Amino acid sequence: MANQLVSKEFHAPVRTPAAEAVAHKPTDFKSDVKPDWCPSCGDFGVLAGLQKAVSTLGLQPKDILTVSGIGCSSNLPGFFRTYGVHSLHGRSVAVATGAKLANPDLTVIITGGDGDGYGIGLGHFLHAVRRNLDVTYIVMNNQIYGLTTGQASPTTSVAAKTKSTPGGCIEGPLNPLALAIVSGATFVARAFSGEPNHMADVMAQAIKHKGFSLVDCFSPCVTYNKINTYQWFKERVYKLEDKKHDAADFKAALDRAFEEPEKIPLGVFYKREGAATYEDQDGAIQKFGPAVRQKLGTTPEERKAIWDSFK
Amino acid sequence: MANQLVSKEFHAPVRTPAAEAVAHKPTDFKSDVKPDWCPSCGDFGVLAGLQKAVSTLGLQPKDILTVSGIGCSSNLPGFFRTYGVHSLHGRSVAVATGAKLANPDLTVIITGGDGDGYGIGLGHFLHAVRRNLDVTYIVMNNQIYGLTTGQASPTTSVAAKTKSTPGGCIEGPLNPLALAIVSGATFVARAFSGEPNHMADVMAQAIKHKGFSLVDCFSPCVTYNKINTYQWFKERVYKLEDKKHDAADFKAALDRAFEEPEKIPLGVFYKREGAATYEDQDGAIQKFGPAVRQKLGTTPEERKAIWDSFK
Amino acid sequence: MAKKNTLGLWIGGAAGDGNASAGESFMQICARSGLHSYAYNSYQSLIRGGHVLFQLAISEKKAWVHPDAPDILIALNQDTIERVAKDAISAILFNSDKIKVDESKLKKGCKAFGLPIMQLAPNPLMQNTVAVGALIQLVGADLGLYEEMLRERFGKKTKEVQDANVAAAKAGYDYAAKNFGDIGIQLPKGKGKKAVLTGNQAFGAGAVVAGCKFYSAYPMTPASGIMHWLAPRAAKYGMVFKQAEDELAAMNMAVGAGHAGARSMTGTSGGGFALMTEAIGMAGMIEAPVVVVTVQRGGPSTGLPTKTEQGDLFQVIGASQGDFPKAIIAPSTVEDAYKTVGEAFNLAEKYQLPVMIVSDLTLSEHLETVDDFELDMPIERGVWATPRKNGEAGEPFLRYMNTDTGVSPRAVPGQEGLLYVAGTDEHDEKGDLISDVHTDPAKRRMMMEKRQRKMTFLAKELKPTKVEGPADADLTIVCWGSTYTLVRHLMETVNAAGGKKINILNIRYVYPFATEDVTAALKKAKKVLAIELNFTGQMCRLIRMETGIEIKDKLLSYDGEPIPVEKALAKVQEALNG
Amino acid sequence: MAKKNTLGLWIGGAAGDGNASAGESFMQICARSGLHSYAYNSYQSLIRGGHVLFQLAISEKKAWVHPDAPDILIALNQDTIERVAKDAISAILFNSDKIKVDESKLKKGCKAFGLPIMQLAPNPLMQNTVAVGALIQLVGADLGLYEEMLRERFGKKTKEVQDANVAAAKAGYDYAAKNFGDIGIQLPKGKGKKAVLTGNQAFGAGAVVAGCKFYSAYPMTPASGIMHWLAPRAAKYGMVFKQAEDELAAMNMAVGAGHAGARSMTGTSGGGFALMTEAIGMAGMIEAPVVVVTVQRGGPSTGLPTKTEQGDLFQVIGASQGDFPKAIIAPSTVEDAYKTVGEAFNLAEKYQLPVMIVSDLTLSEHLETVDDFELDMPIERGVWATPRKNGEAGEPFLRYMNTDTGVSPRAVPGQEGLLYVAGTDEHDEKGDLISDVHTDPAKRRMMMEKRQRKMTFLAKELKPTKVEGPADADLTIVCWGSTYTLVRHLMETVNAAGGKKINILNIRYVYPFATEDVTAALKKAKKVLAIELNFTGQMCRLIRMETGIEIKDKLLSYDGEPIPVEKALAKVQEALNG
Ligand SMILES: Cc1ncc(C[n+]2csc(CCOP(=O)(O)OP(=O)(O)O)c2C)c(N)n1
Ligand SMILES: Cc1ncc(C[n+]2csc(CCOP(=O)(O)OP(=O)(O)O)c2C)c(N)n1
Ligand code: SF4
Ligand code: SF4
Ligand SMILES: [Mg+2]
Ligand SMILES: [Mg+2]
Repeated sequence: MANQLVSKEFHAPVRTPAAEAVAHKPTDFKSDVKPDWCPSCGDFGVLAGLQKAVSTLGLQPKDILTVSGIGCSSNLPGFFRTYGVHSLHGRSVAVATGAKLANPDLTVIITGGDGDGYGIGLGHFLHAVRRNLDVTYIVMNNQIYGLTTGQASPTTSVAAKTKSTPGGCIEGPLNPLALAIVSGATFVARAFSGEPNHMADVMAQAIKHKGFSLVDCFSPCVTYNKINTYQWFKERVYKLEDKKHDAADFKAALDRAFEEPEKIPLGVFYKREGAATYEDQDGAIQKFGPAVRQKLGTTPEERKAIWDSFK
Repeated sequence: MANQLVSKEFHAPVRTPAAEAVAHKPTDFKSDVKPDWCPSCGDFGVLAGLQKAVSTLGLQPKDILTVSGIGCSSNLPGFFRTYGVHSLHGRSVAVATGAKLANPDLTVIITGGDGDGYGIGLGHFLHAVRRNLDVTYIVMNNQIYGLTTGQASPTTSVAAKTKSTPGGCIEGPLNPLALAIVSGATFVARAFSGEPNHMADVMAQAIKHKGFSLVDCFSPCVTYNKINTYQWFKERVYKLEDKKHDAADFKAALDRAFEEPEKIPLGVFYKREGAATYEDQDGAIQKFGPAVRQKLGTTPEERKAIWDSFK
Repeated sequence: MAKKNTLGLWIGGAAGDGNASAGESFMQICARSGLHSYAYNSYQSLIRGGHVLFQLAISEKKAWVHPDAPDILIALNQDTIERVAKDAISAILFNSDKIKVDESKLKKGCKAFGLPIMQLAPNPLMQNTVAVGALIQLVGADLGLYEEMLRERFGKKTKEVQDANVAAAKAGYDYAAKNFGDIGIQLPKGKGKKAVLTGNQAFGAGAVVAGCKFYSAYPMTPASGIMHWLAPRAAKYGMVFKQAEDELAAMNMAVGAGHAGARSMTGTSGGGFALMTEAIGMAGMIEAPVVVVTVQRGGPSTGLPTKTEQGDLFQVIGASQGDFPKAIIAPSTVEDAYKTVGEAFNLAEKYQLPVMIVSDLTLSEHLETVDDFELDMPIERGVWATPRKNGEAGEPFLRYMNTDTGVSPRAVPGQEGLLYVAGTDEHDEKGDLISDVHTDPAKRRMMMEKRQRKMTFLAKELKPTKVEGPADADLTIVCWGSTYTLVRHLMETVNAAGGKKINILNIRYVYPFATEDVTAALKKAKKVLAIELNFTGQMCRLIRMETGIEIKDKLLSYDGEPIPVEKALAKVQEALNG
Repeated sequence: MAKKNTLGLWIGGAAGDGNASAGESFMQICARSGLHSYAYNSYQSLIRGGHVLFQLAISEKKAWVHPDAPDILIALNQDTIERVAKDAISAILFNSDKIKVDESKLKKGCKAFGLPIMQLAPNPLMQNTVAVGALIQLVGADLGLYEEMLRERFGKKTKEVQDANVAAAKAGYDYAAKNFGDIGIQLPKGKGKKAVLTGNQAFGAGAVVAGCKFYSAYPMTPASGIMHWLAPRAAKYGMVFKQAEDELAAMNMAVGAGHAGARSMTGTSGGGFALMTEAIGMAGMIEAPVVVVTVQRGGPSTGLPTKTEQGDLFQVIGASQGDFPKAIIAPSTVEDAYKTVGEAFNLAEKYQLPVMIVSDLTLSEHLETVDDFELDMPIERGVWATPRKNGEAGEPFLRYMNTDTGVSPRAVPGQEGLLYVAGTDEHDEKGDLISDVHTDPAKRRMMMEKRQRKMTFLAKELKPTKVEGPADADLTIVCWGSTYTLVRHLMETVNAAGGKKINILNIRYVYPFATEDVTAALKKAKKVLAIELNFTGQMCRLIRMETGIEIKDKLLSYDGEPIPVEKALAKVQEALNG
């Protein structure tokens, strides 16, 4: 306990100004817990991409809060050397929203799975999108429920056999990119664990973007999804950058979102700059800055004014 | 209790075949409870539209199950002479799904508000859409929380002042039509209480449609929404039928969904025929018909087979 | 004969008629002239129509209940006459342009005072103002204060509108003076001005003063009042107010904000609380401070959204799976509501756990005058880890360090050198999951014991649960929540009468339970009667679980209404004499 | 010396090594030769790696627990050797190609039997098959049955694959016969074949036989086993199986299906159950029959997803706001699990209410042999309203008619002449809301009383709660859920020893509680010891609430593991002699 001093006083967190930022290598964002994913799980690639992205952006581990739900993919914060919350299945976005509004100085990254974010968490996801909160949502979309050993997820393709659809899936998959775009997302992208450098680059753009950013990552589950394998994706993916896609074009973005499954675009589908974020419009934050840095307690005058208002 | 006989035996419900159907006037679908909505509330129009629609389609009250959540709009089943469930806030779609899968012979109509369906119930709504369950969802969208006396809803427009946004709403509204379309809905339409005949017609088409149908109804809250009034809509609405809109065209449908708020199209935005419904693909229903009509109990042989499978 | 110096007033009409606001204005006037009052508004789950009845008691000494029957009834519609004219004692005020009163159906001595609104005001919508003017005359209240109030209320309107209203009030006053006889009531003048507020407003104001910086909620009767009071005021006090998309989000946001270091709170009612329970368990597990207010209403399920009940006790006790540390407090009065928020935040932060405040519709929505009291509250945030320059750290930071008290020094995201992951899976002192380690029963036990140990220390710092009233009373009445004010009224009434005496055991701490105090009090009691608003006697069941003592004599009410004083008095007499 | 005729077997490896399936095969062989067995598989919340330990007891008489220590350990990786080799009594079987055993660290007399897998099988993945072959030889089991089983298991594969596996088993057998000495164990031959299944499979099979036609669920350990068993079988029995988007949907769908007239069920664990609570209240209010299975795991919050606990008792009791009729049953054994589903459906339909079945990870996931019993279950659906031609109806249909039993004849959508709306707001007998009627306390009371009255009649038809074992025992052990099997084992062990005797009070009915039976049993007990798997002694608390009796002596365990027999025995001896 030598280094662990106790204090009666709260030392409010302060974001390190860019000028004082210390450079961190991607490996500086490795925690001392060894990832327990199955060998070759796509989530390794996502973790590596994220570590590279935050390193490239020159972020400090202490200024990042990574919030996940529950699932194989949601174990990520444990392996990522930043502050983290490994919250409840489907609730990462809501927890992250509270944390971001309490301390908008944090770089908030939400990570999780397709079941977590597009299944049980679908409502929170889309409501966060329309708020344009300045957070980045990274979904490890393996089109399956991994941790619960292989049931259909909301992105499982039609006819796929899983533990819960032994006769083949009879529900259409959701299109998360299109959902985000039509709900007013200001940054919507897709990456693939099989393209690690591209993934890191897209993630860096997403984190840098001011406003809600979604990076849907194809992150193959090698154990339970025998359809959407690395090979399957490799045969289909291409990069939007190579196709002169205009990410400012709302309609073009939607069109691209509906290209799959024959051809699967990777990269930034849609991006809108300059939209005000939720935090930028909240009265309390604008007047007083981050809640977490305010002094608590009221003055006698304030208390009297409140009480008098009832008289 | 003269007319209320008790039976130890269950007389399973049977849908009246079209040939034996008795004609019902719209007024036959009036229950003996007087609607308690505020005078001029848009929901009166929706109720009238619905009564006319089911009358036109020659449906029998007993073959209809109307399921709502909680809200002013969700009081509708009490005034609509059919079977009804006035369920929980945000859960109408899930309750209706269970009922429909237990008895696919029922015409299932889901009714409720924008808060109920697009706020707390957003996830269930979109998951039902992708299932293409053969139900009709009628949303009385008044862009406000009526029953709880006027807070912002997910369709409240930016800058609108409500009890929960006294400084003006800072969240973007959701676009329910676009959400339904990109999630694979096979019938997506909009109506307006100020256009009662058109509304009844659209509802009839929706109910007739085999698959998930959404009718988003502008149903002004005269008490708490002073922006989106009858007058406001009257100045903006036009009918898609008048514009040669091709409801089979996915992209055109999305374009129309994004026309508002300057111009607000009414009518059928999108329609796709021939898609298999969820019920049509469920193994149990296909083999044995409606669960509710099956005889319960297993044969000794069946029981033995089950038990032997563990040996 | 001396005039009566208290007033029971009912104002009846339909939703939308504005009777509550007329009643509140009158209540405010009386409060400004130093009188006490207590009001309960009975309304329904609908926006227009129905029957709304505002029930107000005014007196010089503290009023604890609304009146069973009114001295004066103001009827804003015919329906009110049909329903409750028979209950009025002294007079009925009504718009004689549209309402008929059959005097033969009134109580003996009750007078029907018609107000010809069309003659007295330019607009029939001003009928309330005219009626309040007349009322002021009848009971000898201060018309000047009403004028002041009307000018405040219509402050944003034109001078003409203000003048018209003031004139209408005056017209009512004058008409009464000229046409209505004396009814034997004269309200006294009290001292100073008194605050008038609801329990929900007290929760809101308490949150501001307690340093709450984040309030997330989803509208739900009867908790929305907290939101409605805070929404327009939050920014002024640096509080982020966030309407969430549902209660799942409201609660999870509050946990996120609490985890990040802001004092955070959410509020709801039973149906919404059900949706919050999973995240309450999360707060227990990741040791995030958070305060949840749940306001009970008539159940089960959607039930009676605008009616009162105390039926959610076990829902709150049983919130979320597994054993985890938490606190549950049930305040009883408006002042208590205010203070409970401060206490809740201190417990939440010092012990790093969720604190639930259980209110009920009556407490949350009734209006009450409150004498001035010390508004300041101590803010105790517990122990913090000291930030350290990253390089310095010779060993990992143990966010969940196993300490003597179970409380581990806290850290929040953004602090230097205290990186950790807060996980809902079982974890070790550092925060690393142990759910994927083979089997580490020893570590698991240590972490469970560490968390639960906090309860021992928390329990020690709670205020004692004491019997109120004469120690040697013949009957001890057990109650909780808003029912306390009824029992307080009963005690004052019965004990003032001189005969047998009663005292009160009000249960404020639901969890941890004050087992020793309650056991001692119940053992000492000569007779015990429990009064609560639910079917199964939930508090009695809890008491039996915690003390083994069964309370047999109960007044249980579950019809959605507060218990009438008469009915409660009869039961008390029966218990005293039985 | 006579050979030992029981076997304790452990198979250890990493997730993905297939030790559970090797263990299950061996268990199956023994069951087919008429022996009893009980197995518990200890695993973690991860997909590959970690340490999985399958723990199996085999004997001629009914086995109630898995063994504290193994006669034989099969180690599939080095890690298993490091962790548990020291616990093995007679022998360790391991792949000598890759695993090293330091014999000096073994128990005295324990032999290390290395299997050179590369020599014995064409593929190292067949190590499990070789090991089971060797095991069969060591304990004198029937290799022919294993061959039969392998051919079944690889039934869909080519003949070559089948042959290769059979050959590998034989090679292991022969190698053991030639190289390993006798270890003094000879399994007997029992009679007939026995069924081997988990509690979850029993819930699934029970649901099929009970006429369940709708199962909706969202995956969650340790309840997913029900889904996994039903998903591929449901259609065959006319059951709609629906994976929902979350537990809110799963529960609300089940209520919708129950309302529509299908027997419907859902299953989950604590975190998911939290999300279901609101709709459980709905079922209570609209009087829709529905069955909910909740399988407890290590809590709080996400907790220990793959570990066992009994910590959700109050979560289930407190599910949803307000007072409403419901039933809660906690089965204890696999056979009980099967039968409980049938009982639950009958109660749900006869009394039109939600019935919750509380299981725990151990009960739901452990494998047990079950002797044949009567599989048929009576199906009782309660009273129905008789459909009537629309015109005939002289008066409205009273779906919620106030009857002597509180049970109102039921109707479902689609029936002729019985139109009604089922509402979660309080309603009258017809179903019309009374939440927007001014104040109708009388009607409200009637409806509350009508619903709650059902509980009186339901309680009367529950089976008596009886003490099991000698009536004059020196110690009564109170338990619930899967802990019963441990206690049963303790009773058989202790009572067989001749000295002091114990008996069992297993609490199966949580709600309504068997207050009279339990009170009588506890009053009659000489000494009482409670054993349960949670921190706060939840069942003891419930018992105190319901009977006033405090159980002081408790063995509470909350480390995620079933209580070892040794530890429990020690506590029992202490209680007996203390
Ligand atoms: C409320 C709740 N329901 C269910 C679960 C069980 N559960 C854990 S992870 C998971 C799904 C994981 O799928 P996904 O989010 O796609 O993550 P993956 O494992 O595929 O990375 C589920 C259903 C839970 N923990 N909580
Ligand atoms: C779980 C839950 N949360 C909150 C409420 C309170 N509530 C009742 S109606 C309503 C909103 C209604 O809005 P909407 O669905 O748009 O219907 P409207 O009244 O506008 O027709 C809310 C929040 C509730 N009944 N249940
Ligand atoms: S189960 Fe799938 S998602 Fe989970 S760790 Fe293994 S490969 Fe990755
Ligand atoms: S409040 Fe609005 S939505 Fe509700 S009944 Fe009145 S007008 Fe209609
Ligand atoms: Mg997944
Ligand atoms: Mg609305």
